[in-house]
Amino acid sequence: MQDFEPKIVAFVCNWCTYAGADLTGTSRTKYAANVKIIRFPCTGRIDFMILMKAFENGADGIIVSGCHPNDCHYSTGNFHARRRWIVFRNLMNFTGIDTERILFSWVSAAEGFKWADVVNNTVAKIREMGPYENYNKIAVSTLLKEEVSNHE
Amino acid sequence: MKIGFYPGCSMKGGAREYQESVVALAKVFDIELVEIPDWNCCGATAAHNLNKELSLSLPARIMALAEKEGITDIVVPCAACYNRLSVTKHELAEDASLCSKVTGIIDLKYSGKTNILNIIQFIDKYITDKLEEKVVKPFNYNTACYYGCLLVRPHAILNFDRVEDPQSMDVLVKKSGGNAIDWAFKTECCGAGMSVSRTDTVARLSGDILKDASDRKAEVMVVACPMCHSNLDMRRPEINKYLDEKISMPVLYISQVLGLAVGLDAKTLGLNRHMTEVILPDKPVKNAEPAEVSKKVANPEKMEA
Amino acid sequence: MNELINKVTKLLNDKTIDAFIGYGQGSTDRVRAIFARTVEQASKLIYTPACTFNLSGYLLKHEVKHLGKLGILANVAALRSIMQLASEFQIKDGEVYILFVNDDASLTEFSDFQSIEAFLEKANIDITPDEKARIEKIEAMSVSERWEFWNKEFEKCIKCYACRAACPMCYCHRCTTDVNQPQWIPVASHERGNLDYHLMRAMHLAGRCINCGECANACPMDIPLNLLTYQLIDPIKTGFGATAGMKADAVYALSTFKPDDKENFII
Amino acid sequence: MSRIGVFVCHCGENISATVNCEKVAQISKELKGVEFSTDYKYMCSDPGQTMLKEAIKEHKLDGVVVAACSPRMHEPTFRKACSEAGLNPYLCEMSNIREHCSWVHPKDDLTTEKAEDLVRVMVEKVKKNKALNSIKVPVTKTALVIGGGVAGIQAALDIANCGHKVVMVEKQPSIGGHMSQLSETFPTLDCSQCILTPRMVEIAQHPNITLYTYAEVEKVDGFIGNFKITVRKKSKSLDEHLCTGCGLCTTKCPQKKIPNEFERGLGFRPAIYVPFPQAVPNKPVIDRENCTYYIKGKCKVCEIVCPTKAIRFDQEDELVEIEAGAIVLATGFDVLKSDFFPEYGYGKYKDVIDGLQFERLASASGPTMGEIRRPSDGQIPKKIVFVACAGSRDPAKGIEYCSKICCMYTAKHAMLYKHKVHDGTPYVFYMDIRAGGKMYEEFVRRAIVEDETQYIRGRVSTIYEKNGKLIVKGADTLMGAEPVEIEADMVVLATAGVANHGAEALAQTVHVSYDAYKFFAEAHPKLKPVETNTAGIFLAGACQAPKDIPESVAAASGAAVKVAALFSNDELTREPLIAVVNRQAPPVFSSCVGCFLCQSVCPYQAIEREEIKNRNGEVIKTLAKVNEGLCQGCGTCVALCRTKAIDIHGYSNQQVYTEVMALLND
Amino acid sequence: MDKELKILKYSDLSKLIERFRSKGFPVLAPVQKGKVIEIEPVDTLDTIALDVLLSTQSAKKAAFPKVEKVLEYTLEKAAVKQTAIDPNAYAETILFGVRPCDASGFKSLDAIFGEAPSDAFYLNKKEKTTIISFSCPTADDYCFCTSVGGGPGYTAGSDIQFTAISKDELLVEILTEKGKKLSGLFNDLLTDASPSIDKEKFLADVKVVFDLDKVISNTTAAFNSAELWLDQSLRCIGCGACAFVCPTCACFDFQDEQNTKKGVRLRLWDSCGFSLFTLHTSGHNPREVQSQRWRQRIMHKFSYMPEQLKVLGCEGCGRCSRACPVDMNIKEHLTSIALQ
Repeated sequence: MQDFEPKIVAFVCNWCTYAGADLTGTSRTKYAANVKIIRFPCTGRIDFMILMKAFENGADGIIVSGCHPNDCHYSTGNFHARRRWIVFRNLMNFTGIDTERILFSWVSAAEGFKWADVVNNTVAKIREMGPYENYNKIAVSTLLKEEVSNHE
Repeated sequence: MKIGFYPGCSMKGGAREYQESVVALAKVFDIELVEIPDWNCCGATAAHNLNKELSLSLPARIMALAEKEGITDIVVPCAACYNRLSVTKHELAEDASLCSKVTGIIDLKYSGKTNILNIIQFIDKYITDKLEEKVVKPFNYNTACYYGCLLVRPHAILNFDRVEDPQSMDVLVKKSGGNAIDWAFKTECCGAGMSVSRTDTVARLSGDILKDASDRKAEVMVVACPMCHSNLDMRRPEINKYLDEKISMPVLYISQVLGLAVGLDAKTLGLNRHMTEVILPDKPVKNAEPAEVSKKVANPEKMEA
Repeated sequence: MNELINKVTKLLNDKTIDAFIGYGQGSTDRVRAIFARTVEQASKLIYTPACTFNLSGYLLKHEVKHLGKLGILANVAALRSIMQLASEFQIKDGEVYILFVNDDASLTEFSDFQSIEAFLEKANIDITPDEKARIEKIEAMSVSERWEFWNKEFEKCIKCYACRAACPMCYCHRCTTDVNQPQWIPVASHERGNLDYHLMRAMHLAGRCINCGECANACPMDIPLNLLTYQLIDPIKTGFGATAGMKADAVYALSTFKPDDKENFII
Repeated sequence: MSRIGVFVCHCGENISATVNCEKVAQISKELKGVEFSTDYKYMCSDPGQTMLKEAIKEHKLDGVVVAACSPRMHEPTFRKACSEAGLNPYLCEMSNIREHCSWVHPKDDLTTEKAEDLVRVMVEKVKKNKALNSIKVPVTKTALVIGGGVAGIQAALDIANCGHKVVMVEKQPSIGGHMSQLSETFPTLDCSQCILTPRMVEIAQHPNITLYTYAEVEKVDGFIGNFKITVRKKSKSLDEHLCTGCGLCTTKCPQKKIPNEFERGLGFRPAIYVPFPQAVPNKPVIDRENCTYYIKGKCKVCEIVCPTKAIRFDQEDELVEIEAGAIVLATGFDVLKSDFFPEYGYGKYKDVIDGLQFERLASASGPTMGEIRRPSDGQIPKKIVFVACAGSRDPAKGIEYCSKICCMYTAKHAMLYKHKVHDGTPYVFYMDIRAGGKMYEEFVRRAIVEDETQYIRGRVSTIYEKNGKLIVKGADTLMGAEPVEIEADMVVLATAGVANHGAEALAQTVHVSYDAYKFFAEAHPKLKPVETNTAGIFLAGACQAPKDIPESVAAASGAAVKVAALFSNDELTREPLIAVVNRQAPPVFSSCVGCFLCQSVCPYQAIEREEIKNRNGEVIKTLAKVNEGLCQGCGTCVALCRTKAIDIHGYSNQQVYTEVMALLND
Repeated sequence: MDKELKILKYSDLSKLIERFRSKGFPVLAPVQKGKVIEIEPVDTLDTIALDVLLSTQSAKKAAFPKVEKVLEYTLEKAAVKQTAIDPNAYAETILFGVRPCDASGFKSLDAIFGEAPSDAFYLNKKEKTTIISFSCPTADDYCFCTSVGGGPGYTAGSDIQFTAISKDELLVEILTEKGKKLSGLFNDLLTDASPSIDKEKFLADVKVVFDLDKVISNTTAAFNSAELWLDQSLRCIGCGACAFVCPTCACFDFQDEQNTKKGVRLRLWDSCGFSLFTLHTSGHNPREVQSQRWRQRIMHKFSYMPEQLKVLGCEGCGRCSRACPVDMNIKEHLTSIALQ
């Protein structure tokens, strides 16, 4: 477990968190390289299925982040996203998907330091939790590697 | 209801009447205060200047002992003790490594979940709701509420009342039937730190406080801290000398004021222990009717009729 | 039962409706949906305690719609389906003739959606205590136990889509499962394909499920699919104040919001 | 088969210091579909862009990935370069290997690997990109100016003088704002109203300007070039066409003791009133909360005395719809409520007042006709204390920032006082004197030297009343932190300037962002100081941050120029990154099932209904349709759509799906 | 070969499983899982549900699983590199405790997959599977095997068939060479059976309900009888439950699952009941409505297959009717077709 480098995908909105992460860079604040960002126009655009795809393709952790309530560039996208997350998180929890591995946050364009904190804390936490074994068992890569089996 | 009670040194010495009045008042409201067994000094005044870990370990031990007894709320009437316990709780909550160091020193389990209540918070949490219905002898005096420093500062940690213009005791005095006067010295320094070493400074600082209250026609001063009390009460000869004026205004603890209002006698409340004699002449009660009746009168329909 | 047959006969005779969707005798111990288009067919209508399943899904079936103006025998679940479908612009007021059998076997006919809404306000729409207990049992498990539990259940799934076909809210002509650019949901009925499918379906029914239970009833592999959507009913009701299938003009819980929606996990 | 070009930028050493750019380019060359790959010192430089263009032509590239800084920085640059080389600009994507990689990670293999990952993701994404054409939208050449203070007035006049229509909406019964309340202005000490009122009149008379006073913006829909605004004109209980502004009603109104807002409570006004004599429009309104008729149902004195019968008691609020192409926010500021400082006794002691109240006392048209008399007993104060930073620069109880104007107006107050009360002594408690600005420092020196103002560097701890005097206790930190006690006759608090009450709600109504202090946020603190993040909405004056008059006016003119520039074209070009509902051949038409759950999520009301009819004209299917002009491309509908019938250009399902795939499978 | 009749003590049955397993043969058998009975790998007799009527799904997955990998490939810079899956990489397997209809269902599958070009994946698995069926002592209302030429003691497709003839004894019919070879593992436990044993006595009574020839001819003739198909299928909701539990349904779909670097090709079950089954890319669907899909299902089994492959596409197990969420009862529908 010592060498475990977690794979973490961050789904962020363009206007707040992406810009916030830009500010982290501009401020030269260091954070772990494990997190890679995928840019969305708005958290409202983030489909719950894309989170499932991330786990299926071997992500050990996920960060979803956007504008603080009332700050959405599109005025309400993050409110809709928040409802969706509340429900989806409930469903994940009920079906035994480890919600500890998905971090939801509001990081504004001004919160460069918060972004570094969010990343570092998440990486540390996932590192401690280890690889997402349960999901890895059914991941795409597993199917690709698997030997021909007789009975499913 | 089992509520923890931390007396600290004052309650067992110079401020015995404070403890007596708190316990007597609690009893009126069927509240049992349990003294924390094997309690120790809170480390006030000196410890935090000398040794940080010691200054945190002393209060931490007190809280840990309370936890062991299953106590969730500790009443700390002395403002200095309250301040030390609260600051310790805050510091240990903020710094996990410091916390583990301190728990190592005291060798007791410490979760930091115990509530620390000063005398006013205690009254507000358990008594205020039922106070007005129990008032039998309204405390019908012009009262200057004096808060001092330790009760409300630092605000960031204690988060209690307004720092510059606190109101919590004023509210209690009003509920006891008194008239809390508006005055300017509520949080001025009484000189507590120099209580023994520089009595002349104490006389000046406490004197200004008493003088302003007196000028504004206060008949009695109310405090919630044994240090304030000792300065304003015990140092009265020095104060009067400094002011060149005899101020005979008694200084009472808030628990004593409430005690009088709910009908406890002077002896039970330890009023006889004060240096400045407590003379509170009976005054005609302005509004003898209970609050509820007056509400009914205010009913507009009735007034029309 | 006679009252029902007489009523439907009359409706068919006076051309109020062209077809009536009701219950008829099925194989051995089963009842099935029948579509009475003639007086003779109407005489086969039955109403027994076994007639509990939700017929409303047929209202959107292409060939059934083509029978002409429809009447339906609706139970509470079907009434709620109709309300939900109305709120999603799939059924218009007055489009369908709706009958309901009361406890005393008398018939109620609903003149408009408003009367259904008023009726539903008083109806028992809760999930059964047994279903509730099953949800609580799962909720009491640890995260990994829940994962194991559902993995075992989903393993059985053969992707026959009976759940989807039976669900009155699964009326999309092109389900997400059928979208292949990109292929969001693997077609294969392996563990991942099944997990993705069922989570997707539960999510798409969140706030829309009217707890008729047809998905679980339909499942040939006996997977308790209904629990997935049922357990979201309460959070959506308490969190957002929304219950599916109660109002014909309701706004879908997930396409609206309140600025102060409560959550405790976003940092 | 794709032919993608990858261009890895060193950004001088900004990227190459921690990322092995050559290796990134090399590895990327091995990716399927990558035709060309290189690295270069400065991709954004002229030679860099030229290289990009030449590579597009030479290698017939059909997709470009530039791995460099944040796309928020240079995406437009490289898209433009692609366009110039004949490649559709939307076939160009950027990998952010600077802000998100080289600047935040140390120099090691992991950092280079991350850069490789980020490039790979964009290579895969760009394969799914579609060539798009920008959208043209018409521009309505009318500007809405919200707020009629000096900033709003300036912006409105500038725009109107460019020949464009302007609608000005002011909350109060008169325009003029805070500037109309001021006595004289620093650093010239010229009369505030003398310079402002002519401009107010100009607003009223300008043929291009429509003025709505006593009105508020209720709703803003639409987007740049095409805003639809609903304005609520509150009922003035008056037919403004009939009213001549004679003022008879205001003198006869029996309600006379209503605290006058314009005088900051230092004077009174009737229930039917004109806020101040030079008000524009100079016609009264009835304050219904205090009017005897509205309270008790009888009175109507004003109606009886009105010579033109202009009073309308049953007048209702009116909603006005405005179409505008741009919006200027000029809603100004407010002063901090003084109850932050109970120890200063504001509200408790009548003679503790705030700076704006002092302005009224010093104003020739004010309640004392310009004489400095204290509110409690009308006496002329002989000792007056000004407390600067009453709330400003005080994170504990007030606000963290410097309110910027207080140093100057406090100096001005001291001077005005001294000019009027020659034997009086003004004291100023201050933290620092901030007098940056043309003639500002000189002005403060004058207050100190010529007008003998006693400046005490220290803060006031408490103020209390004793024997008719206000005891001001403070410290003089330049004299060894000696405690100071001044027995003053009057105290003036330079209370902090804060965001206007309701600024947050207005920001949410017009959809602009705001900072932690509720001031409206500019798009960029240096380069876009008068723009907001919402296209077509601009900022003027103190609604953005505390500003003095010259700054407010300058910002207003800046905003006006932005509006004029926007109005200089009949059409506006917009990015085509918007949502679209798929269409298919009959009998399917679209995978949309017409549930319209997307309709209520759309923040821009961009989802419309489209009916598909057969040859007989019967509706056979109703589909969702996205209005291209209204859609802003948030994609919330896309995530909600169950059939995936709605997708969004630039962040399509294919694109984001591929990105995840590419990111996690190396 | 001629069949051999033997007797096996019921108490020795567990030894059979033990011996198969100790030889390394996977044993697939019905297992009760809640309300459903699945065909699964087992290790001991006690996990096998022998006294149930029928497994929920048919046994076809032994040779035709619901998900089957048929190809692997990697996406390289210049080309796609394929790696074929070896269809022979399949262990000798014993399918145990299934019913005669399950066993005979493989006849239809053999015909479908055996038709040129033959399907190596299926045929190899089938070749390596030895089927030990148990005749049916009970039947229910959904069973109609006797109407389609089978029966509770039908032996076609089975390599060995067991019939319980008393509480303690099983009649063992060794039917094929494969069966004979396998019986070598437990010959010692067998005793000779008297040829006079009347197997029929121990079988369920399943009545013939329709004339199969009539069904075949009427079906073929009814292609254009839209009303008939609509009438029968109005309540059909178009799921695939019937096809997926059917022992003879063999339609499949290919799907590639891949990431940016590599992928696999999977063969998956498909069903003619799905609307997407025949959907063209253009948007046109030759079987636009459910009644046409229902017609396809019946015609495929009772007209096209007999005509082209000389086998019937139905074993009369009734699984489709039991699994149908809306009570589409095939026995009833076939009866009505026969009476047309």
